[in-house]
Amino acid sequence: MDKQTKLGLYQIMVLSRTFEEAILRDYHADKTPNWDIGAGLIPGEMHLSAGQEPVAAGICAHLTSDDAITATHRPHHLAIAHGVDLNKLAAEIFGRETGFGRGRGGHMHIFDPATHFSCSGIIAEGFPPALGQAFAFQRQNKKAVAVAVTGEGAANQGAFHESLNLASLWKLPIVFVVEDNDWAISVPRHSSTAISSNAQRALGYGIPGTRVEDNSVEEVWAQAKVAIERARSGGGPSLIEVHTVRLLGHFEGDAQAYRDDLEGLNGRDPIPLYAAQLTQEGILDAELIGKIASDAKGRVERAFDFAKASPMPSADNVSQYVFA
Amino acid sequence: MDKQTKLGLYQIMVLSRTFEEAILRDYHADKTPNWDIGAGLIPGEMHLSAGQEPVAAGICAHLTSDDAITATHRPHHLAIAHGVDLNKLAAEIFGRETGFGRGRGGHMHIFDPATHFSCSGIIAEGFPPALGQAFAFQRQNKKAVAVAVTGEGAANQGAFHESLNLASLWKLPIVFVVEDNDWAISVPRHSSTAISSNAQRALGYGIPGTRVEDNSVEEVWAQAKVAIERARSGGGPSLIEVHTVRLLGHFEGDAQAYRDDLEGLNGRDPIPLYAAQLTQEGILDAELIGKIASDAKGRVERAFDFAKASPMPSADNVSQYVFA
Amino acid sequence: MTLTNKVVSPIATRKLTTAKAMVEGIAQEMERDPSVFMMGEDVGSYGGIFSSSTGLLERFGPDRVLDTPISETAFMGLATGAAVEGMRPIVELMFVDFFGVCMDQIYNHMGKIHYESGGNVKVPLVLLTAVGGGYSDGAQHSQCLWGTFAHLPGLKVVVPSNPTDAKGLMISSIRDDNPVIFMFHKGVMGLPWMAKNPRSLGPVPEEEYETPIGKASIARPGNDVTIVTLSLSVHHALDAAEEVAKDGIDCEVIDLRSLVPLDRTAILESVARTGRLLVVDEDYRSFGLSGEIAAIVGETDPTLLKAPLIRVTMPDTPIPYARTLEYAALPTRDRILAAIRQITH
Amino acid sequence: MTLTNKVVSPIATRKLTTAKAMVEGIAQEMERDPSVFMMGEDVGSYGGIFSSSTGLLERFGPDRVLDTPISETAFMGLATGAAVEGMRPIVELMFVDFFGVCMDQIYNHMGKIHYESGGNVKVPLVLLTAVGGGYSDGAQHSQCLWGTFAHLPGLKVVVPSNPTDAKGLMISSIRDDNPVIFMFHKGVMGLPWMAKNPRSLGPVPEEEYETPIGKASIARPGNDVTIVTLSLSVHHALDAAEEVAKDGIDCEVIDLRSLVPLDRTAILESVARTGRLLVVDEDYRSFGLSGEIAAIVGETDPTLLKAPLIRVTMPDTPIPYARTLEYAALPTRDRILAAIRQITH
Ligand SMILES: Cc1ncc(C[n+]2csc(CCOP(=O)(O)OP(=O)(O)O)c2C)c(N)n1
Ligand SMILES: Cc1ncc(C[n+]2csc(CCOP(=O)(O)OP(=O)(O)O)c2C)c(N)n1
Ligand SMILES: [Mg+2]
Ligand SMILES: [Mg+2]
Repeated sequence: MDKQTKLGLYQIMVLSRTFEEAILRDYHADKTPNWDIGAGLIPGEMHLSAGQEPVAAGICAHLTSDDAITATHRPHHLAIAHGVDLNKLAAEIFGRETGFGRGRGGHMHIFDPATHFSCSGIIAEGFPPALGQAFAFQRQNKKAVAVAVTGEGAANQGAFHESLNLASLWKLPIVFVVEDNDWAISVPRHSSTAISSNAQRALGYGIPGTRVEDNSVEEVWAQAKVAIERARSGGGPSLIEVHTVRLLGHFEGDAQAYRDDLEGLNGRDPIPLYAAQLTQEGILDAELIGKIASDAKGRVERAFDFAKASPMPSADNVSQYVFA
Repeated sequence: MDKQTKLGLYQIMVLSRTFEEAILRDYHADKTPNWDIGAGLIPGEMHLSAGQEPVAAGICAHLTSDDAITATHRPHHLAIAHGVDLNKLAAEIFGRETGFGRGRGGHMHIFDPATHFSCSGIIAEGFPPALGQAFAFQRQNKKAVAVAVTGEGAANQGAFHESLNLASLWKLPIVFVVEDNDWAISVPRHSSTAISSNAQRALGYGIPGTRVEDNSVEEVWAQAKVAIERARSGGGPSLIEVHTVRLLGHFEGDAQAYRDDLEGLNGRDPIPLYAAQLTQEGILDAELIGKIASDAKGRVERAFDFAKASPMPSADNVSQYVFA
Repeated sequence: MTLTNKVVSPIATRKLTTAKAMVEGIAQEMERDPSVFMMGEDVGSYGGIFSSSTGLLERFGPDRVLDTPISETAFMGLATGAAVEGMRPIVELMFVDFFGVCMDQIYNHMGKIHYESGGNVKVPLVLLTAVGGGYSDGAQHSQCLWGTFAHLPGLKVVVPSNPTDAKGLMISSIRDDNPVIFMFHKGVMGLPWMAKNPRSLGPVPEEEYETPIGKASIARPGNDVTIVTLSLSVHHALDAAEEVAKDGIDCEVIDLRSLVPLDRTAILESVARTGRLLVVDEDYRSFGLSGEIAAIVGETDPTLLKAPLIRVTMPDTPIPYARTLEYAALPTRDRILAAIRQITH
Repeated sequence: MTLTNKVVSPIATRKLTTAKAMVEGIAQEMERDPSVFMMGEDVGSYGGIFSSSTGLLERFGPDRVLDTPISETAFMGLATGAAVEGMRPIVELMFVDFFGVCMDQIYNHMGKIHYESGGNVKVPLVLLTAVGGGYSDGAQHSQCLWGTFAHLPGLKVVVPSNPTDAKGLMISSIRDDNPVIFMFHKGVMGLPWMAKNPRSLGPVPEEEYETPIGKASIARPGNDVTIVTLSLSVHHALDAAEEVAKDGIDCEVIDLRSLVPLDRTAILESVARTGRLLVVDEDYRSFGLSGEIAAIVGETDPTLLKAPLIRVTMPDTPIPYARTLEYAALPTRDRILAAIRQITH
């Protein structure tokens, strides 16, 4: 793995984190004094992906905008790593007419036809449409692949099973990714399944499965390379589970009283860990770290400025776009 | 395995087949000249289990009426082997007020609280309620177990996955059985999944899985013994797949033009095969075979007579039993 | 039926069953547009349990006519994703009664993506499904449920009653840029193995044509009573109308043909003339189609009604197996007759 | 609220939020009846995402308060099977919007087994679920959908609007021998982290009591306009009624409290008096509750209406995220006010 690739992975992780830090700031800025989830410039549920950037960075490094990726209720890192337009992403989160969904969607419903990005707020139910994208690519003789992502909690939903079976049967060009962040809201993995790795399940569909421990972006990158090349060359689907970490609450406002792994959590933050590794390897230094941070900051703030300056959708048009 | 047990298995298989032969006769008797599925004393879809009796006999030999069993749209062999009242079964199939569902249910909706028997016409969706029966038995500190049966086609439905996972997680006293008769209506197994044995899938839930080839009632009996004892003693769920055979169409009226395995099908009929084996072993002879047949015939005809003599439900009561 | 596309022989003399008319529409679109494909359980060599795809596999091959595993969530979603990427899937849910295993894909994804994307993503597909009872298939295989689909936004709901409309509506549905739920009643398909209404065989132009989605048809004009109905019940209503015509009662029978969009104008225009409204609906009585029709009148002008409206529907009861019970529940010709007599007495 | 069970202090002075009132009802039933248990996603240590089970795990332990995997089909079915075997499950579907992943279990099994078994099998359970929008949770997390559940036979549908009813209806639901869908609006729960109606805090008797399922309550008596509504909209209707009372317009606000059974009598009695009907419904407009109310009037006596009825509902539109759009869609106090003015002008 070359230096440029490593730097690229680091940069994209930083960009994603910077974007979410800006959300954090603006989300909470105007919900007080009586914290109200529906108030403020960014209302509604907010699921942040901080900690899970290695998954997004490692996977998306192998994709182009011709490839499709489907995320969950926690979509930012994947959207950003896949290269969606940051302005439109921010604008959608702010509910503006200039957003990906003209403010109709919100942060759980980002659809970008230009990069084939989509997501869904229903657990595991993003998998089936992803099958369809892979199917279309296959039938249209494109070399494109689809990637479908869920959490480890979602892997116990029926759609997971049906999708893996059908993908294997029809040899669809798709890669399934499970982000195991130990938690499904307040339910720890061991309370949702008796098995310790979904790689095991992959065998039950006749497809290769692998599990990446330790949230290592380079290991994700390496496994994704194999899986995506396999899909792209007609070899059919694979599954990759990544043991990652959810640094924040399930959503903003989650008090996390249930959580028994808070201690030492910050020590598991993959971004400083990767920075340290790359510094050790002589790829990063303090100056470059600073430059990457400020580049990211610049891009994010421009996107947020764009969003905030954009018009709200007009109430008159509430029923526009129900039908094409 | 002792002689009595073997004889018992044979008898129950014969009883089930005899019952279905009587259905066949009466179902088709009055649908002509223009064959009309909705006409006659037994109207509606009719899914017969002929060929699959070894599954029912081998499993149910280990159950008492305190144990629950949930069947599919193809339920007769399981109902009969589990010992439901033949009169009420026949009466329900004839849509009579004396049937298990007072004529409301029909042959896909047989519920017998006395033996905890139930079934459902929706693929794989009998599994989840069976979990609940197992759960109740567990919480009520009963020694009872639940058995849930589907076809191999149904094993690709989401409910299958969710149920196995939950059963394993909560160590429910349940045994999952897959009847692999090679077909899901017209779709052969190899067109519905890339894997050759659901025993493989069981591992993906952390439970033991086994596959019985050759439709052997004794092998089913042996595997079921292990699985049911395991469940009964708190060891949790298991899965048994049986490679069985569907001797008839998916439902009556199915022309089976799609079917490429009709040749030699009769040679796979498990009843004469088992009769031959038991004769060889000196357990059966022509006389005993005849007696078992005529006993079965007598029981079945009495049940059918009871059904036909029973009153039809009154149209006035169509909306009775919507709510308790 | 309105013919908006090709020029069509004004009077079609060739007769087809509804099933054959539908399949012909599908085949013509598959011929015309390579992005159209069909999938579902037993749509391949079986040709569709209710003959909705007979001959398509033979003609278009297994790449375009696909048997699926019994994994409705997976393949409904697959249809959505393929549509998003520019294909035009026709996907069959064998019986509408099975919707519950895949409804999330249908109403939270298929039906909402266009809106959530602010109009940027289109989901052009047809979800074909069999509805209806009358042949003792019991509580899980006999429902209509169009009210359930029509209540949820983002899905067009099309329900033909005869071969001519079935072909035209099928072609319109395939060409529509939205998800269209196309619900065919088993009793209008003209299946050889089921009691069928004689009108399930009818004239069908050979050419391609579109029947507009959202326009009701006046199956029988009349001035005394408005019968708003759809699907198989159209024929029961026509039979009842013929019967009471002998007594000088002149019923207008409106075949809605689609619930979404709903042709309010046709309903209101008729009720304004007749002052008497009967809704005949094989779906469950409450919180469904019959209520919606009542509301359209009530919110426009309740004085249009010279008598209380009557709903002849399935009761709010799971559909029973025994024939005596099922036929007590169904909106039969006799129940319609009784309602006409009551509303005009 | 009718108190039919224990003797209750005639005026409760203690105030609880709706969430706490519901949980108190559950806890009292769990205390009384060991066959009652609760399960769902995050109902354990989290205490329910919308506080529907706060404290129950601590009090009754993990054997009776169970966190489930995200496998709604499995655990909904589990509830049904356990009920069949004599337990009384309370099972939570976190948001009603998720019904599509498990609807088959709900409507084809839970709701139909009693009927299919000819009354021989009972399914006593409560399906608890959060409904409603107003806080920008988007198209998949803001719906009401009670019309969908009420349309399908075999399920009772209960929708409380305030703490007093919530506790009484919860106890009645648990004791009911049928599956009861208990839909609580997030906006009436009195959650500390969401804008709440002031009436989400109200007097709740400490004792156990039942509130009968199927009886509407007159939230405000009046003689000029009948407003039929339920859930959070009751409060918007009351606010609007107070406002127009200043102008001498006297609205009656009917809080339905349950859709199945539906209190036809209360609706008809009121409309007969007022002649003016407004239906306020946070569910989608078409093929749902508002239509059903219209039909009840239309099939009883359309001349009861002195003016066209008005429906103030969500449009047939997926629920938008942006506040400007969502509040244009919701049946707000302002939209109700405008409708009252229109119907009485
Ligand atoms: C079908 C369905 N059930 C429940 C939910 C509510 N829900 C949203 S996120 C979540 C937990 C998801 O856990 P996991 O899949 O591990 O993803 P994570 O949030 O950890 O990224 C739940 C239960 C939902 N959105 N959809
Ligand atoms: C959810 C659902 N999808 C489809 C059907 C229609 N259907 C009934 S039986 C059947 C085939 C079932 O195959 P299998 O599970 O192998 O059982 P078998 O009929 O072979 O016993 C199908 C597709 C159904 N009843 N439920
Ligand atoms: Mg997780
Ligand atoms: Mg099979």
